[in-house]
Amino acid sequence: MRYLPLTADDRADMLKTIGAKSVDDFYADVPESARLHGTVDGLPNHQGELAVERHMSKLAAKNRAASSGPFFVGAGAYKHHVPASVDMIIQRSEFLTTYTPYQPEIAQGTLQTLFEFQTQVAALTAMDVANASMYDGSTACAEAAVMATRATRRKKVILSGGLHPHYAAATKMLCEAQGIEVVQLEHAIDGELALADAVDDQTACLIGQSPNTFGTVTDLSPVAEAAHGKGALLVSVFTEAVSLGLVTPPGEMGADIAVGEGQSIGNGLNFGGPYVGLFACTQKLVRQMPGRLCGETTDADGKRGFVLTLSTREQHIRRDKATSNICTNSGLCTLAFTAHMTLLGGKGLEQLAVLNHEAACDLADALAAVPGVEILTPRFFNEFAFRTPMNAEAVLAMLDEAGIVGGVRASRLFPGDHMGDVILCAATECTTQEDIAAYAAALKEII
Amino acid sequence: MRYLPLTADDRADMLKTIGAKSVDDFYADVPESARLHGTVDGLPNHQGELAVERHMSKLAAKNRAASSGPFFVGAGAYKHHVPASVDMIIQRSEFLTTYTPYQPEIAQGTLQTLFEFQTQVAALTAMDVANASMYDGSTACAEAAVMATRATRRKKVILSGGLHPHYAAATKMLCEAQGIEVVQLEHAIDGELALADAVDDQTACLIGQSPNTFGTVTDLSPVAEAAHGKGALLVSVFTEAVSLGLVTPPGEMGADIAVGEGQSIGNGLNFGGPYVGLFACTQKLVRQMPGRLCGETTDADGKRGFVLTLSTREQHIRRDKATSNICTNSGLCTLAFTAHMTLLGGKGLEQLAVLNHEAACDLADALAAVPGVEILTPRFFNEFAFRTPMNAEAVLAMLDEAGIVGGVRASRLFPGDHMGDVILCAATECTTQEDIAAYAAALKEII
Amino acid sequence: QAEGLIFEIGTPETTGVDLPAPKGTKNRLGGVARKQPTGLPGLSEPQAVRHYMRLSQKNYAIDLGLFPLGSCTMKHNPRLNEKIARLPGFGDIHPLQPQATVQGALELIDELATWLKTLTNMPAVAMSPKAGAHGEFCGMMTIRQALIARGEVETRKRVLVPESAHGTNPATAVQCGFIVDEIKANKRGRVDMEDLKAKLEKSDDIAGIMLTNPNTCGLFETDIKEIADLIHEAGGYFYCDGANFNAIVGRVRPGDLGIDAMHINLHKTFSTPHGGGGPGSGPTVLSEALAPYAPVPFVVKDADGMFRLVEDIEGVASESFGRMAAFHGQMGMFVRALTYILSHGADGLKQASEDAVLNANYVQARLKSVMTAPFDGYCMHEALFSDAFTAEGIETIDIAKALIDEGYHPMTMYFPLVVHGAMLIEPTESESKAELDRFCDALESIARRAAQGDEALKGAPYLAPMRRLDETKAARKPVLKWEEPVVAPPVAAE
Amino acid sequence: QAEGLIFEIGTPETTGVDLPAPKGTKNRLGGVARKQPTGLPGLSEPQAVRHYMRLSQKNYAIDLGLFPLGSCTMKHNPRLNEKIARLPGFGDIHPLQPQATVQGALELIDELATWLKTLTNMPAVAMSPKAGAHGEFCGMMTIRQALIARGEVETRKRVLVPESAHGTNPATAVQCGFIVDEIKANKRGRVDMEDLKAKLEKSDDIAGIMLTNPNTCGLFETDIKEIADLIHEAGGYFYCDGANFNAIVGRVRPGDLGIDAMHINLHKTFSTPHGGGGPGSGPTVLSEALAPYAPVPFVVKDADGMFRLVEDIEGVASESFGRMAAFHGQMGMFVRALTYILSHGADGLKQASEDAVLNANYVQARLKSVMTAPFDGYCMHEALFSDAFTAEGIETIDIAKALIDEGYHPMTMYFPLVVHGAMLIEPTESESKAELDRFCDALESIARRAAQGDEALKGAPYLAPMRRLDETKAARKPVLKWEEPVVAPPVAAE
Repeated sequence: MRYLPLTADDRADMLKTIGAKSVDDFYADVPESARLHGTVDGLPNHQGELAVERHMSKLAAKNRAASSGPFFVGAGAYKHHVPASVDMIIQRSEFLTTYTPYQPEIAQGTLQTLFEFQTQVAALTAMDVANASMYDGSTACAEAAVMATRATRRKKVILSGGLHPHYAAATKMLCEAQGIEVVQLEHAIDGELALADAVDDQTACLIGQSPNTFGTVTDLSPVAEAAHGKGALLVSVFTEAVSLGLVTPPGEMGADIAVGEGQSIGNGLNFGGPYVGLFACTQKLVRQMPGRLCGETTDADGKRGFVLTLSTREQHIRRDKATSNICTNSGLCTLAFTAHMTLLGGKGLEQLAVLNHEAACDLADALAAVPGVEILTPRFFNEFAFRTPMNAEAVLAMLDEAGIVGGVRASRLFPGDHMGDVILCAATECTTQEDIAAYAAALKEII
Repeated sequence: MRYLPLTADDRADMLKTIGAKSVDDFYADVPESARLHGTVDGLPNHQGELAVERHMSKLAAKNRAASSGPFFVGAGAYKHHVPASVDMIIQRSEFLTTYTPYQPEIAQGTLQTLFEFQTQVAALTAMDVANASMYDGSTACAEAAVMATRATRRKKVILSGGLHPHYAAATKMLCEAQGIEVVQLEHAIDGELALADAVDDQTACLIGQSPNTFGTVTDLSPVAEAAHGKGALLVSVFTEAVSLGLVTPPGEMGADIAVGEGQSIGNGLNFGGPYVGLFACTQKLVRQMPGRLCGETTDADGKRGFVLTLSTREQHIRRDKATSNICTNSGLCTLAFTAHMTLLGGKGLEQLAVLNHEAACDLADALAAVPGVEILTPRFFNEFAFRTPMNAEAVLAMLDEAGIVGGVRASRLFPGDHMGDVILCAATECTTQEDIAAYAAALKEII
Repeated sequence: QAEGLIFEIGTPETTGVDLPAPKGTKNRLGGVARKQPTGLPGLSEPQAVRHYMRLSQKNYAIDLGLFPLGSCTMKHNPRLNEKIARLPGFGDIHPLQPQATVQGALELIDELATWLKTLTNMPAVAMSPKAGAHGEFCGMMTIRQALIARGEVETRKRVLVPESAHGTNPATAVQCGFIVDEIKANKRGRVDMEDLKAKLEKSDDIAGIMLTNPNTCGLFETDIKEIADLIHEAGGYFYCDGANFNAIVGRVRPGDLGIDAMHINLHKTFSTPHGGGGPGSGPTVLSEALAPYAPVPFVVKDADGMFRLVEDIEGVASESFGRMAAFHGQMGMFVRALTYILSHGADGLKQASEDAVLNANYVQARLKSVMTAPFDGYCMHEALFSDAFTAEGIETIDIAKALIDEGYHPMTMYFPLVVHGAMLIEPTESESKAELDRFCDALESIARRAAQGDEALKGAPYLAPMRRLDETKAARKPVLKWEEPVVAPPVAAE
Repeated sequence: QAEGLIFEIGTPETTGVDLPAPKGTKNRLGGVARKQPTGLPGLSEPQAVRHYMRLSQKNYAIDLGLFPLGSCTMKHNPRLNEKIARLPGFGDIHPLQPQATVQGALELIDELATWLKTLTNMPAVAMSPKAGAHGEFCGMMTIRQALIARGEVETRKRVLVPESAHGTNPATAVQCGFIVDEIKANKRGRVDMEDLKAKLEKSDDIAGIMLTNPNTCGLFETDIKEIADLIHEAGGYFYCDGANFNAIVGRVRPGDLGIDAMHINLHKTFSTPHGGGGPGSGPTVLSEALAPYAPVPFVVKDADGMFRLVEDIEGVASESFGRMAAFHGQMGMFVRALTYILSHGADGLKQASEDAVLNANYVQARLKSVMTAPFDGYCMHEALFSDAFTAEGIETIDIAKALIDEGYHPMTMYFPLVVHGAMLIEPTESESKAELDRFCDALESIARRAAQGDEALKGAPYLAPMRRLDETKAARKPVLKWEEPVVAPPVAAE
């Protein structure tokens, strides 16, 4: 067994030192009826790398990789190119196989990258401070809602009609468990500003998204104003972090809390996880924040160093009075994000965002030219919704046969919302002109 | 340009410090007629990772990977499974991006692994000492021939009929340039012992191979005896390092020099390179050895450490009196070899060798059962030659169409030797029973 | 050597990526465009690689040595798992691709679920929780949903939590709207059954219990079946914190102990890398009683052999408590965990548990004469010591920091809370006897110094990349991001 | 901390791989079976990973800092190149697969060959040499073969080699059966033309010249075209050592200088990783005069667009001097080098050369006031200093070892031989100005101490994983492998 260093001799020697007859002695406290004799049923015994790799490769081969052909799925996760050095950095033993930096003297590598990450996220979102990441965008959104109720001592949260439905569901679930009322506004392609009308003086926060699930970009400043007018907070959500290079960021719109998904920068698609939730807020709210925070300090010699800080908010100190039960961040995904962002730099991100936008514009033009297609999203960054004259699921299945992964049917995300003929699609820097032409041609063929 | 850290400002500042107007000043010594203005023709300007990766991936996709189906090619390079941790170890920055350990105080990592490698190679070959590797097996063979002429002060080298023809060619080329006579015995599947008859008192060395190119394993002890009887040396060659776990090693046959290809342990196929030449000899010959040697010593504090040693044999000291002009070893491939060998251990290698042998026995049985097939190799480890009733090239092409890479036609390696109907094929631990069945079935279909 | 921050090294003009030039298309943002550039610096690739490599050298890691953090299960991370997770068929697929194009991914989730159910002897598992605490949350939400179904969610609010529990347990209970009622530990480090029974005298407000087993003292709860019976009799549910599952995999199946829900930390027991603080993954196994309330999504296999995601609260999922997060769980961790499980197999998983427990008992045996073992008898996979043996003025933290100078990561400090100055050592099965002996020798020598009151311990570490850091200063006026230093204006000439 | 040898850590029973059990087939070795087991130890995977990780920490590397080894071109190794080389279509193909199944590999070799020819303006390139010295060998063998074709191989034996040449040059010449005749350097660090002309007075025995350009003093040979003309007039060939090609790529094409053969170190100029001493790759470009004698194999493109390997000395290869090694060259390095070339492009390669030269001149400018620059004027991509500035008793090696304590790899020491106590510094284009400034500050301070005769320098390094190692001891009675320590027999009781 290649992963177990003890030899039979070692085991015998150690039992002798301990004074036990066999390892069975250590399990004496287990009720007799619960002792498993032999090994568990069904699971085969240990196998070598070659056998395991064959099995797993067969499973992998049954999936169509995004890079293997024209690919246009977005809606909360995006196919971007990640530089090879990022993967090399996150595979570095000292980053990959270490723990939460609770012993800062031997964890400055992790801590300094977290401090750099926090600074980057704050700058990208144009917010005062950011934490060291959450599980993903959706759980960050849910935590933001709860944080807003703590900060305002109010118990009502209002969700826009363009908020990603998975984010809305996660938020509802967390809130309702805690007795927080959640109001979901009607799903709408261009309805973020409706939040402004919905706010009342019971409202803890309004949660709007830009670009939203339909790709629509919206200046949420009027929503922020309306919220602040009623003593409520604005939570501004994004699922496409690359958009921050080009689109008005939360901080410029007056958001109090900005949350979003960081997958697009540094992280692969991974079928939905692990991803990395970005969480930022105004200075005033910092002590209400959930999640880990890394702060600057000095060591006994006066040298600059970094530590996890404000942990009195956290559950290992506060237990039932913690701001959240979360005790991991998305460490390695955070490192991937910050490493990729460091390679990009501000200028690089801006250029990347422009390339994404241009690809989406080209895609929209090409699809709009297909008779019967109607582009529904009025203002977009790198994704948009369009209507087809046929059932979207059927269209996607036929595109699939043509080797094209054409997007997500809106009815998968918004079942029962009469969006059976709507497709959400995205383009990125990975989208080529050939991909776009192939999509348009296939669509023309189909409808 | 992502690989160049200097900014435009830096460049201007630095020119100022230097006192130069532009970089053109530095090239003032270049004859005017040889100065290139603009950039070279034809080569496009710099491209991002995504574009380069696309281009290279297209080229890669035009090749059939050995893992993608039944695969039976051997004849000097072998498809084995390499543990994932080996590739992780050789990608470690401190191993991958360092230089020859000329500064031992900051290169003990490389040096200690070389010392461990040398010990492993000596044990595997059952020889007294081994060097820190050569380019590959064929160049090791050529260097061994020349070394034998130095040691014996004789000028004639005799090659067996089973020696890999590329090894023979490389040896001939190096020897002839130095005025050393090379005698090539007739190609023969089971003719290694003919070396014993060929030796005379002008002979510097006999070069035999086991397993040889046709897969035949031979106890070369009689050849060693005959050589020593005439004052000549035996150079014992292998191309399949895994065989050393099961087959009589050079040292047990009385070889004076053992050389071989180490690719099979730790290294991928890589279309023929980089590989790693193994080179070992008796204690008596150590100062005649080419290539780098790592030796044990102590530092100023008396601690055990390692250094490159006996460098007075080498060209950077000896210049035109060096034992060889070689000044690199195959460092990273050496590390891959030693890491894989460390994971295997002696027992693991032995078991791996048995699995290889059993796979080859199964393959031989399955092919022998195909009417018209004649197995030609009398004693083998993991590869053998067989005769088909048809032209081998045609058979391989038809197998290829059936998705099977069936081996190497002997006529590719021995053109003009009337082996048009002979195929050399190999099986390893990667060969499954299904692969073997598919091969036999397809062959039955074809012939 | 100090490594500067990227903001000090890089410039906003620099980039380490090369992108094609934009075409200059007129934008369709409708004016919703960023006004202020981010101002973030970039680094060229050589600079970036060096920055991260240098920073990495300031970290300790399992790959470098023993990492005996109790309750964290810092075991070896096989590299095969990393390789497999990077196959394009796993790493490069989108969670919302048509399901026909990701059948292998769905099959993988189903296969991993099968083995988790097999190893725990539980009938159901929720795969989507993103970490241990998220798994706890999942478990407690299913209990809440079951109480809703029973019409008792407003009355059954009380959740019993032993004082030795992980801090996340009470936090989770509160997050689910429950009230926490602490129960005491007895002198053997287990649940005090008298206290438990007293707490259950009034039983109509009992929602359940959250118990860690093996518990945070590294001990198996001897009375666990009786506890399960008592809770069930009281009308409550039994949540088991599975953080310490590594001690018993293949030897004990939690389903045989009467539990209703238990999360499994894939990043502990099944060795997905901790990555400096995540990502984790916390699938939660459920009993028949709780299975109907599991969160969406989950994978089902249809009659035609196709795998399908149930994503909405309808049909088979109509009793589900909802959705915990976007998409379908930590696929990257699933791939690694399944690779780990298949590599170890039934025999290997059992052997790993036994070796983990053997290693912990060996450490306990080697050190109990110089340190204070608060409870008698064998431990499970972690050895607990208190600071009773230290001289006045020497604390647990001093021993921990002194270990750094010996080349080791410290053990878990001051947890569990039931023991004064706790030191919780979990060596895991990944350590050889030689490695353990070196560690014990080092800790033994530190313990002797601690007993003698060696003041030098208070200054440790001396040999680490940094000396002790001032955490109070960090918290007093938090500096949470880099800011451009304010350059003092030049003093005007008089 | 010392890391034990695997022979001290492992046991022969341990293995870090799991293999299926053999079936027990009767062997067909015909008795040719190993008698003595190897006795080699194995390590479990966790032990092995830790062993190599710990050892790695004793190495310095480019990824950690400046590596200014003159003539070695230790530049950044892009990670994209590593990724591409591991694509199964490159890493997992066999050299003897049917050529129809490796068309992409052959096309890649052809494409790389095209760009090497383009960058050098040479009509042919031999791709198979496995390293720089192998490339030299290739070049000199083509010259030998050309002389054979001219019937002059027995008479033209003399090869001129400047005293500043790399040691491999004379070694190579001798290995090809030539006799070495050394030519001097002039006061400007270039070939002494008077000496050259004198050596060419008798010209009928001249086979050629081996010249490095830019030369090993880091200088461009001003008279290179005249040298080429003189050699050609004498009936010889011009071999150029291309080790320093990095200074001029994209600015000067060696083919425009009159050379006949030049090897290119892919591991220097085109950044395939040095890997602690290889593998390298040394494709050798050839002039029209030498092209027919190139070694087999080589790739040709047939009329139908298929790529084909010419593997034997026949047909188009009938004048070839033969085969240098098994198979077709260092494919793994070809993949990386082509990726590098395409990533940089025409503009990037030129900029890289210019930055490399700029960086070297900056180092020269910053340090020439405290160290001795033996030659006037600008340098190419490496800055050369002599030890003239040091106080009595302080040697080049002391300065080099002191650099280690400052966190840097030393420069090349005592080479080239034309300068006393040479220090050859090649920063490459991969360094930022800030990094260079730090390096120059450190070296400046050491230089001042050396000038003042600071004896402490002789003990350096103090802060490295080891102190100075005793190389004499190592060579005197070489210990080249680990041997089981002899245990002293117990002393018999009296």
